[in-house]
Amino acid sequence: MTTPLVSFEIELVTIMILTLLAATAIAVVRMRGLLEAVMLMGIYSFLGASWMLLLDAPDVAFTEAAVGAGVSTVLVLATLALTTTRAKARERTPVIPLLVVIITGGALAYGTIDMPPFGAADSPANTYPDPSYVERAEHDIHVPNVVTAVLGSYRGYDTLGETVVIFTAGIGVLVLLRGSRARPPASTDEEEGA
Amino acid sequence: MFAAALAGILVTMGLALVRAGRGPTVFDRILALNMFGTKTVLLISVIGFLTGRPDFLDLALVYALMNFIGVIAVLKFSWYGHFGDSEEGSRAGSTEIVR
Amino acid sequence: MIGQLADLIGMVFVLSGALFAIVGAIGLLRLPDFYSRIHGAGITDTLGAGLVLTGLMLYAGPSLAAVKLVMILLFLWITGPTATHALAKAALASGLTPRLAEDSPGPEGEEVTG
Amino acid sequence: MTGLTILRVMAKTVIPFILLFALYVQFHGDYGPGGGFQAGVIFAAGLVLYSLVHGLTPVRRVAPERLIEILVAVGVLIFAGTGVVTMLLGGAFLEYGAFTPDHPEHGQHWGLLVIEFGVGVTVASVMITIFSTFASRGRG
Repeated sequence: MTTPLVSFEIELVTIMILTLLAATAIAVVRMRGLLEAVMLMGIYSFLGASWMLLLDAPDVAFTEAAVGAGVSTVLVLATLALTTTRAKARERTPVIPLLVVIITGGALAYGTIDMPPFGAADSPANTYPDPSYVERAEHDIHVPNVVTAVLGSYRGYDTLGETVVIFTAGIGVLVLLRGSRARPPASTDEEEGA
Repeated sequence: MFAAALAGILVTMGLALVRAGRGPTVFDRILALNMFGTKTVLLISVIGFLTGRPDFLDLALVYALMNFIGVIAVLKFSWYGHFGDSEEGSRAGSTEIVR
Repeated sequence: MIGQLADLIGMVFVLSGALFAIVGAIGLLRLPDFYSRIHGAGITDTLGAGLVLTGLMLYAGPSLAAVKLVMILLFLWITGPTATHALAKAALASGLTPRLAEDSPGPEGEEVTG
Repeated sequence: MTGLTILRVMAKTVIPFILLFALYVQFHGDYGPGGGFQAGVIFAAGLVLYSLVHGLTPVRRVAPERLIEILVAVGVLIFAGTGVVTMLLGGAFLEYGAFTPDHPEHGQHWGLLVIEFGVGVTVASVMITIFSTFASRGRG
């Protein structure tokens, strides 16, 4: 199998996946029942992760699969348990939001004209963060997965910041939900310590 | 040849998506979701072999696992309406499920 | 020679697995009610997935990839039927009745929508 | 999920493999795709599956809320503490090469393993915390 053939096949698969993604997105928007919408969002995550894999980003696809398809489905459902499972019907046709979306989308699409072609060797994405990192990582850090090396070592501060963000999210949920819980007459601590 | 298999799997995913969109019951949708997840596992495995990167199989395993958890979560939610402990709870009720 | 033969058989397995997946998906779409649609989903989840993954195993030969494929296959074969069984049981308990031969046929079971 | 015996038994069978796989992703992230974040999510997903099928109470027995809340902070402490240790050893903050001055690349590898472990601990405990907080509120 020659390389151009494989890339043609991959392009075809990518187009099919993107079509399915668009179809799923439209179905999610049109869904009234939120439980059904959550299920379709799970499907959307699976498709998105497959697409990221085709773009050669297995670590991102890994995260999308683990978080988007599994845990976030569970967490969104847990949120629905506290709220409602039916979306409210719209009272009037949303003309202004539609206009805003069309204008913003048009501006963004117009902006892509100036972007270099996808995967171009001289595009900023391929030149600005010094590509030698990829070569140096092999030598500096005896770690075959360059993504791990860059995230953990070259950009260690950034990753520390991200960990702190997750920490803050956890604390925020605890403060919001645990703190406002109506205390029953008996202390809740005994039940939790059991 | 792998591309033909990929196309077949993608067609399957498309048909499952149609069933997920049409329903009519919640259970039909969950069934379609489950099928979609397993087809994604196959898609990833075949893509891994097409591009010659068998590392992708780790990902396929994660997909299989997350699909199972997602299906069980949706099933439990449509059954009890919450994830708490009380088993009898505020069961969503048959009339609401078969809408 | 053996390697080429294994590749060829693997290809046949992968393609027939994809074919079974499509057959099952058509069943999922066309069969009249939820309980019969489970049959369609069952074919894709066990036979389709089994054939595709076995074909890939033959293609990979004895390697770490083959071991991972076995793990994936085992996992799918454990979780898929379990989830489907739980789903069918929950559907039955929720009051969704299977459509039987004496019931009047409706247009693809869509009449329950509401 | 009391009526679904098959589901309860199979979930119990599968969960050890999920946790084992999470550890594989955690400590194999330097060779293949994955790392602390993904491993933490998968580990938490294993416990979430158990609590979906068997209820929250047994999960609380294994992972008491107090312990999980402490672990949320411990992960970040492991990460930031690694940086402090490298500073004490004479390097810059998070310069893992300081662990083994003769072979900085080995030190880098060790440092990566330690900080990924910290990330994994924080992510897993935050996910479990969020889930159990939401689930125990939705009881009514």
